[in-house]
Amino acid sequence: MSTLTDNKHEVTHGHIPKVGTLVAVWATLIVLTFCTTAASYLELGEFNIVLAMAIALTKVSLVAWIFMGVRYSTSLTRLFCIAGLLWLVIMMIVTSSDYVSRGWQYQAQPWSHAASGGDSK
Amino acid sequence: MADTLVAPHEAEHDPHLRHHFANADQQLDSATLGMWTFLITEVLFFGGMFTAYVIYRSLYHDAFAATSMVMNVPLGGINTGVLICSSLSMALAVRAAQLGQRKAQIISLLLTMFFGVVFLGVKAYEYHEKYIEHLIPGPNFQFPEAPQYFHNAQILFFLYFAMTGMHAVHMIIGLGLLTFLLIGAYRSKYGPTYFTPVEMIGLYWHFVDVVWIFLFPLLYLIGHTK
Amino acid sequence: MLANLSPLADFFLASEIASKQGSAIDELWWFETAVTVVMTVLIFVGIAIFAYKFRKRPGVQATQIEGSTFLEIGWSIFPFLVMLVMFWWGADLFYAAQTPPKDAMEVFITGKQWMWKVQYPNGYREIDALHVPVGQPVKLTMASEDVIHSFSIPAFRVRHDVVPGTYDTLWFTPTKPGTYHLFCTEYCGNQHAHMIGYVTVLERADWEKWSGGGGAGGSLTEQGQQLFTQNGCSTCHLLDQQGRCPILRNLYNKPVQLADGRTVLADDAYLRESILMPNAKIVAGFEPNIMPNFQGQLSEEQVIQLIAYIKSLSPATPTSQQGSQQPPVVIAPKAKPAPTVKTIASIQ
Amino acid sequence: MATLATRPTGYSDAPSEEEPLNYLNATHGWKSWLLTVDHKRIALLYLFSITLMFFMGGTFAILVRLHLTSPNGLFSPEVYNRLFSMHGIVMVFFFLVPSIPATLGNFLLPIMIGAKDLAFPRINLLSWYIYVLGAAFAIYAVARGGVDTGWTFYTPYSTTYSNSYVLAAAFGVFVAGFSSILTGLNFIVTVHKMRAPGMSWGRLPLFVWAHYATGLIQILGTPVVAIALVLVGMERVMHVGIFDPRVGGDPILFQHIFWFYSHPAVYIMILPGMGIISEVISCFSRKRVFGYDFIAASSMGIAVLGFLVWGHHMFITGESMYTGVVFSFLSFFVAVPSAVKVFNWMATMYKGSVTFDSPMLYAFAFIGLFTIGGLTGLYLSTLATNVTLHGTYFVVAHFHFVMVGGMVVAFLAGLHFWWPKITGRMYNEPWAKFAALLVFLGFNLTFLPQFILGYLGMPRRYSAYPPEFQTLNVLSSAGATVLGVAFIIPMIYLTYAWFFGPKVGKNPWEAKGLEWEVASPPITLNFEKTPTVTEEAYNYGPVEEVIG
Repeated sequence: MSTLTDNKHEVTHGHIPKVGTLVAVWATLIVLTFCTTAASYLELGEFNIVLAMAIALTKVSLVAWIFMGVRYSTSLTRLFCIAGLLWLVIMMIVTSSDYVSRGWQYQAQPWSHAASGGDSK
Repeated sequence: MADTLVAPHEAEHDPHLRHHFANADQQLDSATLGMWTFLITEVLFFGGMFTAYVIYRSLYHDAFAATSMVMNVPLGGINTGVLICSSLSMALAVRAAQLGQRKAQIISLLLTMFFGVVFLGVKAYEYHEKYIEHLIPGPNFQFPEAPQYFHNAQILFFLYFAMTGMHAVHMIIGLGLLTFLLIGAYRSKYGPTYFTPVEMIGLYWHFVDVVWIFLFPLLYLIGHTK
Repeated sequence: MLANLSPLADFFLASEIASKQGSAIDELWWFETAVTVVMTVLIFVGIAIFAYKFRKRPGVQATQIEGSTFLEIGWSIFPFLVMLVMFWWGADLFYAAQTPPKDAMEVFITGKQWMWKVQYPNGYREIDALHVPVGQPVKLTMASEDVIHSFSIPAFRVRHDVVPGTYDTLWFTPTKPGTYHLFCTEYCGNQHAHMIGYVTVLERADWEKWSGGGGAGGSLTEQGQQLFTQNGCSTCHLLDQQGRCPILRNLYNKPVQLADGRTVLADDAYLRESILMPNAKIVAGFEPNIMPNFQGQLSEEQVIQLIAYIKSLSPATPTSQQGSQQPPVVIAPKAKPAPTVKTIASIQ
Repeated sequence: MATLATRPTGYSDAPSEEEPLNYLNATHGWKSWLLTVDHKRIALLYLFSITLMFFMGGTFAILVRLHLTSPNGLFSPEVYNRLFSMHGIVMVFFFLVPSIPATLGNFLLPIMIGAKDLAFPRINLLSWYIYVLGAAFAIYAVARGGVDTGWTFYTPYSTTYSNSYVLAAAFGVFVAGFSSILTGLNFIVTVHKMRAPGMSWGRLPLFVWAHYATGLIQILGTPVVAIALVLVGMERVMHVGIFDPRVGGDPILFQHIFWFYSHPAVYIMILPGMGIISEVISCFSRKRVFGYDFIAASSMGIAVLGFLVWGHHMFITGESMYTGVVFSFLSFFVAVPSAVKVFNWMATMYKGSVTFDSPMLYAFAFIGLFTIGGLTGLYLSTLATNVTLHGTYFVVAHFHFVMVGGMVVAFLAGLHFWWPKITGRMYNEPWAKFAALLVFLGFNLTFLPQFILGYLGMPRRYSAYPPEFQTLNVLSSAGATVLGVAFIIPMIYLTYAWFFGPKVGKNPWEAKGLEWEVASPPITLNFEKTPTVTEEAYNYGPVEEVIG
């Protein structure tokens, strides 16, 4: 792991993106916004949400990769970026697992206590 | 490691190097890591509301679709475009700071702030529209389009106002930070050796744009044609 | 009669167990207590020995030890195995506690800020008191009118929160006649500490005598039937042929196909939600926006009565009340002392 | 050693003899304190403010215990509900969460890794001001009549039915959360970017590992409780909200979002305490810590696994039983790292040369009481016994054993251990031993009876209780008064020692660690020359024996 970076006197730090790349990313984002708005008018049922989220994710990763400079930053910064999203996903999945499993009916397994009418052995 | 605390010649002519850092690189690295750590807290802050959104969308599927029909989709799309333009101008501002172009910094910062204000203006208009149509959850909430979802729709509108409201608050804070940057750029404080504040506020602004990129489809697009 | 015992006696009396589940859970409790006591003694004695044996003595240097992966793995795996025993045993008993047997007698409880309103299948009502026959599994279906309460009977080792907006169930099989504490164990406001009462377990004969009279307004099902007609439900929900609304006969505990493709079980919670907010789940093949929301117009007890009536329309399910199985017992309501709110508490 | 830069004695208020320059006498005046960016001074600002909040919370605790001496209590139920709620809020959010990281963590972490200061000194000061602002709101809420929702703010009571100052208290906690976030952020970046050369991750003191793990939890957890409280606040203002059952909202969703932070918060409270105990045990046994890697890994393990177990607070509140089983299993899984730590501390004492100074006495108390706290936690993570004990005094006793018996005792151990380093003066050892004993006795007398009350089924947060529980409650109240006195004694002799205690050198305990190689009290920039670390932590001697 990096201890103190040695004291190189290099003037600028990090990569300076070219204007061309920035404008290209901007254009893609605008196009993707049109796509997602247009796609929402299609009748795709459940797939609508999946498509909208897929487009949103591509837009977000584009913004993060170029605009926020994740592309040029250290692996530590990338780890922190992913850790934030991972914790959000943990919260969402575990919380919704409660709501999903509320409706399940329990069939008492033969070996279980419940099968024997719940009375003690 | 430099044997003395701070290389003497560097300390004098670099007023921005804070005393406890050994060199500019360490300062910028620390600032970037600090900003990303702060962005994690922002991800989880908005994450609480997104979790509530995911749960209630799955519980009250049709009620949420009915509320999307009330949303002004073209206006939302324009707003998304405005925010993406502000992200571009912010990235250009950071680039200009790295190259030390004072005029380019000022123009792009002004442009970013302009887009920000436009976004907030559109948002204010939408809120006013909802206020007139009595769509603010609470005692005088009316939902004539789909009276059967009168109860559950209030949850979505509450989430709508909570998420876009919190996002707007972050935009206002961002505009404040941009004015601070504008003053600094005007005084040509930022150059190739010192542009940390510009890059940090740029990260913050891009994050606010990222949140909106998720908010737009979730609140406006999904199910609005049914 | 509880209070006048000497403090020491009531110390043990209060910890008595009066339900089948209770004794099963208590076995697990004593296993966990044994593990705790053993580990605590081990650690305390260990500290004392190590502190004494390796205390600083002149001329004796501490020998530096690096550590040993073998020991580390050992004292990670072993405690985890003991914990797995606790986990499995606890989960098994918990599943049993969460699945009421089919032949349980159903009693409806409504929690309201700072009182428990109890409704029996034969229409009899009580406040802050519950009478159950010994040996008979009893299933409590509980609703709350305002905040989260928690229905808890320590002597039966049962407890479940009562969350507003849905039904929570709880069941037990009392084994020892007597009077036991009933507490609300989820903070619910000023009088949270006075939202208490007593559960009386009666011998089978005494219970028959006690509950024979039935409620003034007829059994729960009859009260539900009256509500069903008063509120105009019968105009759309025709019992025998296809009206504009789903048929309610033979509906209880059967899977229902919804308009958006999901299938749900028509249990108590589904019936309650469909009465109060009908458009949350639209049955396949039916139009939304026909049945008005009854949220706020019907009290929790009235919803319970309606659901009791709907359940009585599906006689196949055994959990319907005795009332509906035999023809309603029409006995002139004997003059019974009106159940004053805190009769028993006043003995204190 | 270069002669210390001494302050010219020309200053009028300079003490008579030549006093070496250190962070305390470097500058004077209240401005130098209120606008300082020195991590050591900010640590002292925090020490002062959290002690205030501790004694405020403690007064509520004493009043609660006085009330419970008789079945119908002294105060009205409304007053009792406000007392226990404010006791919970002030203690959890204004003492337990910030105390060790903000005081000892702030003071020692930069020195222990060989840095001149934290990564963001100004943000460090900002975090103190945010803490004070949050505390001001909480005190305003208390002054205006307090809040009666308990520290958990459960809906729909907190949003619809409570008519106390919920908004003021919730906003106070919301603001204090950001102070905790900024401290965590500072620690993470400092440990990553500011370590002295040679201070690799494997040589970090375990105190630093514990605070790094705590920083991770503060960053990943605190924003979630912030949004939960914002949603409760909005719901109170708009009279309807996403947790309101009348419009189809689910109160259990609030509990999910609240406990997603509030369980990891208990690890924010205990991990720094564990960091202190590792340092104290190693120093007073004159031995390397047994299984250094495993203790460091268990801190990180607790930080990560701590986020997966929050459902054990909701086994019987309507959570589905399948999720309950998953949470129950994971709750046992997170107990393993804590057990590993306790066994490693015991093993550290093996073949050591143990001395019985007061920090070590507190460390013994910590290991014993924390073990009982942890083991009683197993009752609550087992599904069936949770049904028996949820919402009773067993839970109250469990978390007080871990919070007071664990964290507060560890905080006292740390305060005593580093007091000479912070103030440059030694405290009175016999008084300290007496206070430690009194804390141990008072604590056990207060909370052991509550385990039995819990088994008997006495519900928590009850202003009145059935008369047969009175004997145990009176015992517990007696213990509370002893504990209250026992906490005041250290405050007295430590403050006395600050001004009049005998001066000490750099290393009064002959401990290992960078903080013992700087002057006590340290100079403003901690080190004249950034040190280069050549040996591992706790290098009390070459390794002679490796077991198995």
